[in-house]
Amino acid sequence: MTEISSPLLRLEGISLSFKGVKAISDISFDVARGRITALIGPNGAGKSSLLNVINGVYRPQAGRIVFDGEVRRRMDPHRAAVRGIARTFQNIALFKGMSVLDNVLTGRNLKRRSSWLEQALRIGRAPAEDDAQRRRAEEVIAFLHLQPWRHTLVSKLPYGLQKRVELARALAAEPKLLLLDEPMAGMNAEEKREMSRFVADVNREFGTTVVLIEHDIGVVMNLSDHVVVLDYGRKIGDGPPDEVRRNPEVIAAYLGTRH
Amino acid sequence: MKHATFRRVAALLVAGLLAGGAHAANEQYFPLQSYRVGPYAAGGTGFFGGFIDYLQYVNAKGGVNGVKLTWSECETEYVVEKGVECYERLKKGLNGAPAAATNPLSVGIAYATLDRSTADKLPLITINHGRTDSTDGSVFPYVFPLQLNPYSEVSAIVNYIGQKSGGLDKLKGKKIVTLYHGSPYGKETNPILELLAKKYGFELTLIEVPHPGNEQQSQWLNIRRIKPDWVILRGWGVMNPVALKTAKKTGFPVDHIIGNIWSNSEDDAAPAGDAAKGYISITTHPSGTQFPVLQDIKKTVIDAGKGNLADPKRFGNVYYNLGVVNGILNVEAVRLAQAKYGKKPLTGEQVRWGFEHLNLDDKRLKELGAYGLVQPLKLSCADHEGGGAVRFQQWDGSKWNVISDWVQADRKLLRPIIEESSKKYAKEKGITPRDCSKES
Amino acid sequence: MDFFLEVLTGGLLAGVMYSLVAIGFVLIYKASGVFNFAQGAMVLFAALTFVSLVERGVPFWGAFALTLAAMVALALLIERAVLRPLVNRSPITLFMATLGLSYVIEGAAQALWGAQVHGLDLGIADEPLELGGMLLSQFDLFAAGTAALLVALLSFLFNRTRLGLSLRAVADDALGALAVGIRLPRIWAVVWAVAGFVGLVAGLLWGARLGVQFSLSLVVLKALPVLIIGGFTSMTGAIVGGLIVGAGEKLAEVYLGPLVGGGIENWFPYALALLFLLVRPAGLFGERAIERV
Amino acid sequence: MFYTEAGQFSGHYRADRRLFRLRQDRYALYALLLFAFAVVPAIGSDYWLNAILIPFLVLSLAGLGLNLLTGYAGQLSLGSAAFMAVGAFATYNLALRVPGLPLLVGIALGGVFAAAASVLFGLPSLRIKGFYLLVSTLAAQFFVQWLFTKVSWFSNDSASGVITAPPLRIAGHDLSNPAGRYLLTLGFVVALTLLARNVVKSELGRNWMAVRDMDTAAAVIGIPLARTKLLAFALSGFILGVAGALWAFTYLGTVEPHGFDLSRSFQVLFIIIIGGLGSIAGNFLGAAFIVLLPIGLSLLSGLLPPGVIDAGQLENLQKIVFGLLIIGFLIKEPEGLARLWQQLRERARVWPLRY
Repeated sequence: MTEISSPLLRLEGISLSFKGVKAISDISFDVARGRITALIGPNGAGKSSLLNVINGVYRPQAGRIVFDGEVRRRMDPHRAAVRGIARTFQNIALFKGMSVLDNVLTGRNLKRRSSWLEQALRIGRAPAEDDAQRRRAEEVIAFLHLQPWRHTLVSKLPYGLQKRVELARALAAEPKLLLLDEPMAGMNAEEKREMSRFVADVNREFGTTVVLIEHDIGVVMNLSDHVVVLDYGRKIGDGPPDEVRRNPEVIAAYLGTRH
Repeated sequence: MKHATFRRVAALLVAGLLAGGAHAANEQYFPLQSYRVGPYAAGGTGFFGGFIDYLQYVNAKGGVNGVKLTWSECETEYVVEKGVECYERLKKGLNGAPAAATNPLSVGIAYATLDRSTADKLPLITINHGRTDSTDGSVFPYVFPLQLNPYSEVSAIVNYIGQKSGGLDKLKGKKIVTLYHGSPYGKETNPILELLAKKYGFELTLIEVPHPGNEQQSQWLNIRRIKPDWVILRGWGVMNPVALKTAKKTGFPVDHIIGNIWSNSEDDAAPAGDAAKGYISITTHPSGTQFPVLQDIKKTVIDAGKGNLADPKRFGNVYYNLGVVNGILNVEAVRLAQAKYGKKPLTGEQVRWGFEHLNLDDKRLKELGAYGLVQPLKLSCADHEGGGAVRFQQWDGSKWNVISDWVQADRKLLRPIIEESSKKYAKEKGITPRDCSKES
Repeated sequence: MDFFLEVLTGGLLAGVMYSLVAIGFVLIYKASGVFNFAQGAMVLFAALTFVSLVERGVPFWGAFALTLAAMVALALLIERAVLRPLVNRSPITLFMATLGLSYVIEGAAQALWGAQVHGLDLGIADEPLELGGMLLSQFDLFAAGTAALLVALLSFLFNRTRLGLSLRAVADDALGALAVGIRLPRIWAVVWAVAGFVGLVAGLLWGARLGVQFSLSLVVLKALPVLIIGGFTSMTGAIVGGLIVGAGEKLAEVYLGPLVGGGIENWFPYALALLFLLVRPAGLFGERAIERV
Repeated sequence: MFYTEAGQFSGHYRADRRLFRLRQDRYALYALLLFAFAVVPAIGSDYWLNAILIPFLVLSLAGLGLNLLTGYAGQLSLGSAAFMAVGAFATYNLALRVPGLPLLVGIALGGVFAAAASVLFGLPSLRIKGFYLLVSTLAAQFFVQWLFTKVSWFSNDSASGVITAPPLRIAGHDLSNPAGRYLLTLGFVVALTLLARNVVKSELGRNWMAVRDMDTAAAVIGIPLARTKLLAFALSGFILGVAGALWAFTYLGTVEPHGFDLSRSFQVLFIIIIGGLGSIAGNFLGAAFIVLLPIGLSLLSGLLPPGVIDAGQLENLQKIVFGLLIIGFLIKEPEGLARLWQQLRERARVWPLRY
């Protein structure tokens, strides 16, 4: 946390529309290093679209993104991953035909150095690297208490655990920036508490910067250092939780009318 | 109970797979790699129907010198690997009855079993088709493209066109289009046609129809533009009726289309309906039921309710009669070999001798009741084809009528080409050709 | 120039024949999201049943009605035995199931009616029609007319009837349609039956053109590039795609063929379709869903 | 209780990656290989070797090739036979035109050519998905067949377009007898199966499955889609190419382009559907099924009194049975015979307990 002064991520004037329909208009904000930033707002406010812009799934029509000192207009998902952005999805996007361990290992694919042929023939750098990869994957699995399900097919797991596996897969990449799209949606209070603790632990132990979307305002206020509020694709609030909570526009648009 | 039955079936299956079995009596066996379904089923049912009916007829007359003929079928669907499986399964004979010869009636299967036949010493009969250079028996001792190989076929057609034009010298400047099936089979005769075109000075255009040939608009529009005197149709399956229909559609006179040996059956012409009226094709044997041997088959087999055809209306059609002709040639070879090796079931090697010494003259054909149905045929060590003559027939809308006498191929011209090719094959495969002057 | 026009019209008319098969595809894909490879087998089944009935002395319309009944029965059976158990499975799975289905139908058709080639005469003379130095096939014109009539009929069915309304609702959003009380299985059965009817018409026309036989089921391979070009969900696309493929392959065979040795009609439509795809990944008239994550 | 697992724990990650984790499975495999390599050639009859075992092995290999592409990487293909044809014709021409080229190298290079062709026709997969990709693979199917028929150079200008096997000779040993051809085939099949098994367990295999299961998510976690897909096409093409060469030269001895037509592609697809998509063992089960079912059916009908069922009807029946089985498997057991086999093994592991 040496360069705490410069933000890890800065969005400048991002606008995005689908077939003429505006999803995001002219949004700018900073995400500070090592902090947890929450994106909140009603359904359709453009939160998920914004995450998709950040890691390059969608291409904004206007604006620019500064990530870790690098300025860019647009990004493709692969480059985003290479630069250290990992994420989870609103509707779980695990690889259903694979085990928990394999899913977590896919998250480490960028850390590979040996070629596929070395791996297939089990020669050269491959065997040692296989062990190292496995060790790191096991660490992540242990960190998120997923050991009992290591060899279970993810499609056979309950919803809450699947969410956790997705987090594990993202963590396995050792990202600088972790984007979490509603990590606690559909969970009961107990599960939410557990997941909040995991997110907080990740942030504290690895120093990972987190941007998350969440509807449960209680969770948001407890967990995040910084809150950005969107409504109809516009930013209507931006600041520490306590400040945002008092912002009248936010109260009117969001807190007043709970979705 | 259920288990016991299951086990019995399984045991039988295993026994079947391992082949062998009890020793059988005085029987000669014909393994039949037949095809009764799939795109070429029409040919298979006719051919194998005729073949089986003839074998039944011979048995009804007491077999060949008392040796009964027996057979079993194995469906190939005209698919090469199924044919190979059938070959391997059936080659050992049935219940101790030794196999006489295989008759796959499929170019692909013939090619795939060619080496195997030679290794297993089992004659491979490819009547009217097969590998042209296997005519040279010195290199291919076990392969017999009886009656007509592909080269002879086109040569005979060109000779016929020459006759029609008033002499081969009149061919000069004539335009001939060959419409061929887009497969090795279709292409095989192209070099010979080019050779003949150079020799006689006619203008040849080769046009390909892609498999299976159910769209030929562009080809026939091209033909219309060329305005040829004759079109030679080297078709296969559905390509034939479609060619005739499209010819009519584009205004080309159907009676100037000459079909080859695989475009000459009722099933090639009839589906085209009216469009086929006047269509000419070659045949190595006429269709019809008037021949004594067919009348006998009708009496002893068909009328006894034992006929192999599902549809009795097909009795006497082109494919059926080809099956009968093939039966006659196979049985005659066995008969001939028995004269040399004794009146008992023979090995494939012995039957091969019989094929190589086949000599069917008019007299013998009359005895067989097949005069006019089978062409005179004389085989030898060097010549495994024998005949090389065809007749021409014309479709009148419901049946074929023979419109010419036997037209002979220019076999002298073709022989050096065949030998060149067989020599090349012998070299590739490391075969030392037999010296035919020393064969008896 | 005349020759060019002749080839072009010949190609367009042949293209209409491809469209006929493609329309059956589109119907089924629209309503049930199934890429029905068995459409070709259905064409074969219909034609073979019809011609076998006629050969057994059943009059034309009687045979038509009986065959139609058989096609409807087949559709009901398919819905019950194949589609219903596979509901909610991936499109690839459904496609592979129709591959299996095509085997079943082909086998059954031949087991029932035998494998011989049958001639089929619809009573339309095929004397070429001379039009300003250009030869036109009467039969092809008739086929084109029939196709036009069929499309008109189907659009009426789709746009003007209650049934059509529910069909479109299902096509747009199967779940939503379910929610408003449209019974999916019934719709599927109806659509497959209609596709069976289209198959029957295609079978009669193709059968009259080629003779009724096994290779009829191969027309599906001609319909595939048509669909790709036109898009899986558009009837208009099926027609336009058919015309493009028909004209394209004939012109290519005549003008491009001689350069490479001819016989290119088997793969040319696919190459053409590929070209279209690289420009428009969902076909000319297809809808492309925005991917949501 | 031979399936005792007691005491068999993996002490190292490396041990966990082994071919089979359990000792019994490993020993069974060694026994099977020993049997296949040493016993079968000695006791197998011509018929078993020529007509059942060799085609079974070659089809298993072809299934394996397609399974990597379709079962693991999720790219549907109807052009398998085209790549088999490329392998066969390339091997033939290499043997013909490069004097002194060892047979094994020739077959492997045939596979390389097939891999190149496969990548070429796989390129559109970078832009198009699902059914639309069928077009590209079907284009390959028809184009390759046309090319080999049309350009007679590929068949050394033989009039019939049929190519015949080069001399089957390795280091002076003649392998043209049934047992030799069987061993040659078996060698390739075992080697490539081990390779494929390692690949699917490696990073690349996981990437394939990730692309198959959800390609957007795969891209987001940094899996290079284009490279991953094209490698699937390449490996699949390589294996199919080798299978094609073996089909042509150790099984049939001769082949023409028509021998690799669309129905062959379907056959290979059916093997993996019946055997199990995304399973290595499934290819062998599926191929065994496809090879044995027709033979079994026809032998069974031979047991019936003649005339009850004719050969033609039997073939139709077989078609219907195949079709029904495919539909049945897709409905009841989408993971195919491999899954059934696995269930059987699970039973054995806990035997005599029920769970």
